[in-house]
Amino acid sequence: MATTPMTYSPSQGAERRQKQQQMRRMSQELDWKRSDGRSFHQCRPACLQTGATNAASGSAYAEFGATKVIVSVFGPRESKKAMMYSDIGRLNCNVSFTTFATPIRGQGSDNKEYSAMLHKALEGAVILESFPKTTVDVFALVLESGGGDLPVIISCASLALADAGIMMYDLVSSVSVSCFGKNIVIDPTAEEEACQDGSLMIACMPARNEVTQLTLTGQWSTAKTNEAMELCMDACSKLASIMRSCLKKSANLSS
Amino acid sequence: MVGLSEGEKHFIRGGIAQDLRSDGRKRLQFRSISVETGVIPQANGSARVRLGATDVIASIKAELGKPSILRPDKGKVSIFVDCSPTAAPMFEGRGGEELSNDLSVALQRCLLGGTSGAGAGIDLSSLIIVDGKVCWDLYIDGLVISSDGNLLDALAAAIKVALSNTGIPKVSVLGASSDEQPDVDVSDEEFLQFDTSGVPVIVTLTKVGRHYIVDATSEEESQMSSAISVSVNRRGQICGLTKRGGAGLDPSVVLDMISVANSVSQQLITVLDSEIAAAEASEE
Amino acid sequence: MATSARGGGEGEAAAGGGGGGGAAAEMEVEAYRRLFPVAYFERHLRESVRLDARPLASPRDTSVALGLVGSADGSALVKFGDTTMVAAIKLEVMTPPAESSDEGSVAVEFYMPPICSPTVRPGRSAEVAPVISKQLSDVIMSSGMINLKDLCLINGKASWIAYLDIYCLNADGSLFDAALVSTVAAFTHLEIPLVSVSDDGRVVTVPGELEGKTKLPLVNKDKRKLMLNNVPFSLTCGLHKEHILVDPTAEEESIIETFVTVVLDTLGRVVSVYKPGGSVLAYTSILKECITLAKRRAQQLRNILNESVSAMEVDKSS
Amino acid sequence: MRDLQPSLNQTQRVRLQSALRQLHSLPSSSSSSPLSSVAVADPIQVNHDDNILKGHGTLDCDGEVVATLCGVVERVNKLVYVRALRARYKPEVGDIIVGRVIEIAPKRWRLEINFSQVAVLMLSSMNLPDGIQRRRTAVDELNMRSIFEENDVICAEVRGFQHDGSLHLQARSQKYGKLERGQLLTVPAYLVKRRKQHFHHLEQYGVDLIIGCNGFIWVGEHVEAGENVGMLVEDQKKTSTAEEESWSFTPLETRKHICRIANAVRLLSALGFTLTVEAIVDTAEASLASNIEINDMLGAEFFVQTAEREVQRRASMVRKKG
Amino acid sequence: MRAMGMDRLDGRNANQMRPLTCSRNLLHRAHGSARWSQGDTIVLAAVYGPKAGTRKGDDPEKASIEVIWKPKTGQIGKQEKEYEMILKRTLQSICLLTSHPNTTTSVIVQVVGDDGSLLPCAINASCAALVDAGIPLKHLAVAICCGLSETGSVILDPTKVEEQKMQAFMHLVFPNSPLAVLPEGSSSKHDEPFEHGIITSVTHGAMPERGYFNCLDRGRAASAAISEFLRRSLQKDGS
Amino acid sequence: MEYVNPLTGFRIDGRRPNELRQIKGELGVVANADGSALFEMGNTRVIVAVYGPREVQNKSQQNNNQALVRCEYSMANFSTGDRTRRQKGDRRSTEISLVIRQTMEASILTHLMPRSQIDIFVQVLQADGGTRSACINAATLALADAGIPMRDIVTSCTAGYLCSTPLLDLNYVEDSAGGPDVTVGILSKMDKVTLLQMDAKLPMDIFENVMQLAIEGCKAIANYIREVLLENTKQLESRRGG
Repeated sequence: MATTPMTYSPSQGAERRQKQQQMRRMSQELDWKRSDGRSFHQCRPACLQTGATNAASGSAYAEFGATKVIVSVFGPRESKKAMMYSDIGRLNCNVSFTTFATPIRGQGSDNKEYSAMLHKALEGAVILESFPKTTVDVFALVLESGGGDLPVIISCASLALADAGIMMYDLVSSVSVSCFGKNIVIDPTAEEEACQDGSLMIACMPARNEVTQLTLTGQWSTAKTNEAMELCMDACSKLASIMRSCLKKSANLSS
Repeated sequence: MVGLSEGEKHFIRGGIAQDLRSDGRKRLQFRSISVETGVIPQANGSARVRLGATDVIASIKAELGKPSILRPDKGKVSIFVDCSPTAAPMFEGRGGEELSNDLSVALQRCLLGGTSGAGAGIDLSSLIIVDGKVCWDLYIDGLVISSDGNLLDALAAAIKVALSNTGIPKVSVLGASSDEQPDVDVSDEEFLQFDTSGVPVIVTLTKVGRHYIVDATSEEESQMSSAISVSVNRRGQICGLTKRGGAGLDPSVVLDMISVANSVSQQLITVLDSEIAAAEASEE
Repeated sequence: MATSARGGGEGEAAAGGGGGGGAAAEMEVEAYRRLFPVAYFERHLRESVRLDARPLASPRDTSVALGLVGSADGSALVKFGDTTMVAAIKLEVMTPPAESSDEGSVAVEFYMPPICSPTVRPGRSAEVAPVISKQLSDVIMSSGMINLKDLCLINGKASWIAYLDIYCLNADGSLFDAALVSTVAAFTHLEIPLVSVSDDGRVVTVPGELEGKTKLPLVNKDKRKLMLNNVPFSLTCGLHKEHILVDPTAEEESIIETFVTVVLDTLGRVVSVYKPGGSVLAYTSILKECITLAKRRAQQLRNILNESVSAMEVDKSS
Repeated sequence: MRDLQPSLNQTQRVRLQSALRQLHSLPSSSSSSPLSSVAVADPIQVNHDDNILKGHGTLDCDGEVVATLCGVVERVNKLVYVRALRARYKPEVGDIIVGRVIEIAPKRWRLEINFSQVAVLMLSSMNLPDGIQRRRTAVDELNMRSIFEENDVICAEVRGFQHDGSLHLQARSQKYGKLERGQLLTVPAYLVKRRKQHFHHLEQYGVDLIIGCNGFIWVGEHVEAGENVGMLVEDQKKTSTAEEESWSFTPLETRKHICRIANAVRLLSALGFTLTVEAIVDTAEASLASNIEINDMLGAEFFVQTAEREVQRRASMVRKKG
Repeated sequence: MRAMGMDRLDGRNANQMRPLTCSRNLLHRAHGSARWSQGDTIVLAAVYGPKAGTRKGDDPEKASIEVIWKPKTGQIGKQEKEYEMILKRTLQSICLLTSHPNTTTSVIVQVVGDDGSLLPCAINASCAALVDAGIPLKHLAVAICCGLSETGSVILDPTKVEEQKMQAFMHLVFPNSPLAVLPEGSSSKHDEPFEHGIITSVTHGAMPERGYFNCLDRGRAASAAISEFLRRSLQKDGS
Repeated sequence: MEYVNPLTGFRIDGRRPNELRQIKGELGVVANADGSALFEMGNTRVIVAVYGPREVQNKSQQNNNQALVRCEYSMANFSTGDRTRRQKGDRRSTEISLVIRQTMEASILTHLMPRSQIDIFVQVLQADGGTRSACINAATLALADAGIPMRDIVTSCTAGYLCSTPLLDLNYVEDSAGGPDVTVGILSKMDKVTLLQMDAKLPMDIFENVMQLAIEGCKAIANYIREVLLENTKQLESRRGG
């Protein structure tokens, strides 16, 4: 049934394309309005909440604008695949999208690239020595993809890890920026991402002022890179403080 | 992957700290690089690049396709990397998949620019034949024959060389009818060369202890705390960046590494240019 | 099975997360619960109370929230206690098969992503998932909740196919019941986009602002909401010894062996009586009892659903 | 080690060619002449009346003796066998080998030594750190990892095959044991000749060079036999800050020598020349003499020079003979 | 559909089943096997085991049963997965799982022909196969399919064509042996005899409550006949 | 289509019916393998790397009387004319892996290397007909390079029958002409056939001719391979010196 022959979404194609070109043209000008009325350097309101799923040892739900992500953490539990002798634990990450996450219905399969990125962003923060010979599974499900998915997943995941009581050096918070011509726009939405000239994403441990993951696409002058990085680092530390307060809240509730 | 004893690790770290690596190189010194073009005659362009025991092949194939609805004025480029089990028994079966994926993603990020196509090494609009109807699909395939570290840089170099050696058949549009697919005639004697001046190279800086090195061997890579791969074009602009390894980096260090990568990349580009010239000379 | 799969590696985690209470007594109870689940369970039943302090015949508190997935045409979030379901409907256009040229179709898929339970690992899906998918589509079809003709756009040319995807975010028992409610809720919330036919024969949406302005003929101006007739609701009862427990949790499901799922529609018809084996035999008297319980539950769910609808309308108006 | 293929320019290529040709023409000092080289399935001439013994690498194929390997036919009175060239290591009792621990099993370490199986070093055939001879206790068994752990490079002696066909090693001497503070190089085993001496302490450099018969070659800082460095590095593992670590780094001078020697080995094995301590030291000295940067030893020019030097060396040897 | 009692397309009356056949021990590799047919609906069931060990996640204290459903053509989809699950649960309820703890018994069901009442046919076949393999059972189970017409009349063992015509149809499984020891759970508090209890009930199509219970009674009545046939054929082969 | 010019009797690529394509063999193309080789037949180009004999990785497969021989065949995405992104381990490659493994096992003296494992990794760079033959020939070279004892030199070659002419060593165009093609593998010295594959109908007498032709091809290749090996051995020996 699911594979009914030749079906298409009516909202596809022409009309969306127009929207994008429009967006594109606009973004070339020096000064333009973002569709959600934010200023260039303003992040979307972040809604975070731990303990979304009680089946897991820890979990968190994050909602940044239209982007909705839920992450559960299982373990530490015995490793599925037998490993050779090692005195540190294994961190296993998996990111998947719902079929309805994207405007055009997807396959809802898991996303290898994001899984790998998530792992890279977190492995530096998790104290693997604290659960030798066992595995901690971090599973993320993107309910709705509204732009800046990966940063949200990363932040949400580190929140879930904290909720699961996994030892970490610091929370990992992550923010991305897009660049349009001269402008740098923080925390882009999906349609902004669709026509950006370049993007830069940082995942970091603010308290230690350390970058755990950093990716950059498109063309950047060194000066612009600096500016973008500062912007992200700043936003990351703000986000981290929100995450902290969220954890404190849940801690108070439980006790 | 590579198992080293504490003693060896310590020796390697020491060498890097003292700027004298196990094979006598300095921190920012590449292994001797050798380049061979046209290794895959059936492809539109191909190259083989050797860095010490690291040995990769890149091939470019161009096929006629239809541009995506969202980008009617651009051609499509896709990059795939495969790790052949010949390089290491651990790549057998699905063993190489994870690494292959990582490399593919990194290359895409570093060579294809932003979603709008800005900063792409290859000018996608040069691949278009009929707006919204016909374009070239460029398939870039990397194959790792033998691996001794620094695969990403080697692959990127191979791709750059392969592109410079690529000829795209000249296409003339016959039926210029507006609505349905126009039929085109692909010439088999006339070929268009690519403008590859903009294609960046990738320089990976591997951080070991307090210092970082270029062109790490797999033994050195096993000691890395983290690594940053920067792709830089001739004009010294950054066209992409990825980080590997868990350990965090201080932002200032990152910026420092970027600028170092930038300067090293210019040397690499000149080396490649001469190698390309030499290779083409030997081909004729 | 959920509970049994916990334990072991997760022991300390659970202990740590033991509500911070950590009183020795509490620990002993926890241990007893893990070691002798059945005894522990039956000890409760003798007091005719359940592990979560519910009376046998009362379901967990249930909540329905409509339209939380913006990227879908209709969606709903349903919670039975900790069991959480998200259902979303995306409408796509298809050319209907010749034999039913004036009908659309519904494609149901039920997912159990790894986040929903410790027993599910990425890659291979839980074996119950496809079974529940099947049950859901059976119930939707046989209840006649949706008149497929309503999904027709242009006879023989184009009709809607409703992709209904249900994700279990947290599996804590009675998955089918929760999934069914989320299905119904998602369909209630479904808003069919206004579409017209472009000159190349494709059906395209007409964005709200353009309504009226566009010269293309509007296809479904009057068919923007889906009429739901005789809506089905279900109740799963666990049979243990002579007890009947409604709406069991995952922990209970791991102990009880026999379940009866009764589905009734608005007209009070029996849409399905589903009892796949189990050590306890269902006598007519028991079945009758289950059906009565189901009726009560159906009424209750109907009210909850209506509340959620009106709640949504309130937000809209405000 | 074929990872070293310097890109030669035209003249260099020619020079290399001629050098190799000369090597080819020189009558090799060893009993074997290039004529006696065989490829797989080549017949080996023997006169059947003196009943010869068919040795390694030969096979009786309907009355005819044929080679099963590519190599050189060797005849030791009645025995006829094929000496393989490129192949995995063939252990012989008493060989000094260098190996890497890959697994710790009950009462034994299992080592990779470039043989068709892993070699076994029993806890019992190994001197304990305290150097006292006594029965191994359960405690010793638990502490095995403190003697050798996974990936450690150690030097030992081939003890022989056990009835179960597994290869056993022994390290009952001060000179055997863990190797640290240096680098391990792997070369084709056939380039190493069995000799009296495989441990070489190059005083002039303060470098230890251990040429394992299995083609594993160790170049490292010199340590007096029995002086236990083991502990030294054990500490490093704990040392937290990079500063503390850097104190214990190999002094730059020694490191330079180590790298030079190492590159000499790399170079010779790339050229396919026999790896004797003399050849290695010569090469290193030559590079110093014509002050060539350590890294440039692997470059094209020195590559060719070394080849040419080898020609002269052998030529002179022949002259001495004749 | 004509009023009940009247003849059906294939000339049967409402209460009549298609001719039953059951043959056992046809496969030599399998530890037990049986072929069960009701008219053109034919199912071949093979039993392997008990073999040591249970699948991860199953309770090692008990024997576990795995069912593999092979459709006549094509690969298995959701429908087959559901059949497997129902079959598994049903067979578990009749086997003495405690007698061979930590073992797995696999039942492979091959559909040879499908002309309605497929699931009941498969259940009967597997039940016979289990007996053939000498797997200890609490009691036998007999399955039957009942159809309910718009008019409320009940027919037994409908063909595929009839199934489509029906307002609703259901697969019912009953225990057959009053001689069997009463398993715990069916305590005497119920004033109904043991074999009146239902092991499995799977329904398709909406129907009035009354209609469902009608079908139960009719099915129950018919099940006696089937179990009689089953017992006879088992004894026959046994001797 | 005419695969053989009726007048000149030449084939499309200008070869005579009983003529091999240009063949080239090269040893030691992969740095850290125990043995490796590149083999070319015209445009068909394959690399083979041999690892071992080494400790058996999966203990359960260990055999105490002989070596375990394994083979994996993979095609580069760019190896075929039209680029296809193929999944690993599809039916075809599994089949070829098996063919190569069995053919090589027939020659390797496995009983001399008990409790060990030999991996043969085949990587096709360009496929232009006769890939399996090329792979087998390359494998022989690589195994010899790894110093693994063998009964004999195994070589393989194909022959086909088009335009009522037996043709040696078909290229892709001829191969895809749909005519019968016979793949033969022989132990050259012992003159034994170890591999014989044909998927088509052929009259017995013609089949014999075609097969004979293929065998001739194998022998020619065997001679070449032997030369390559001997030359290489002499080189190594003379370089190694006394």
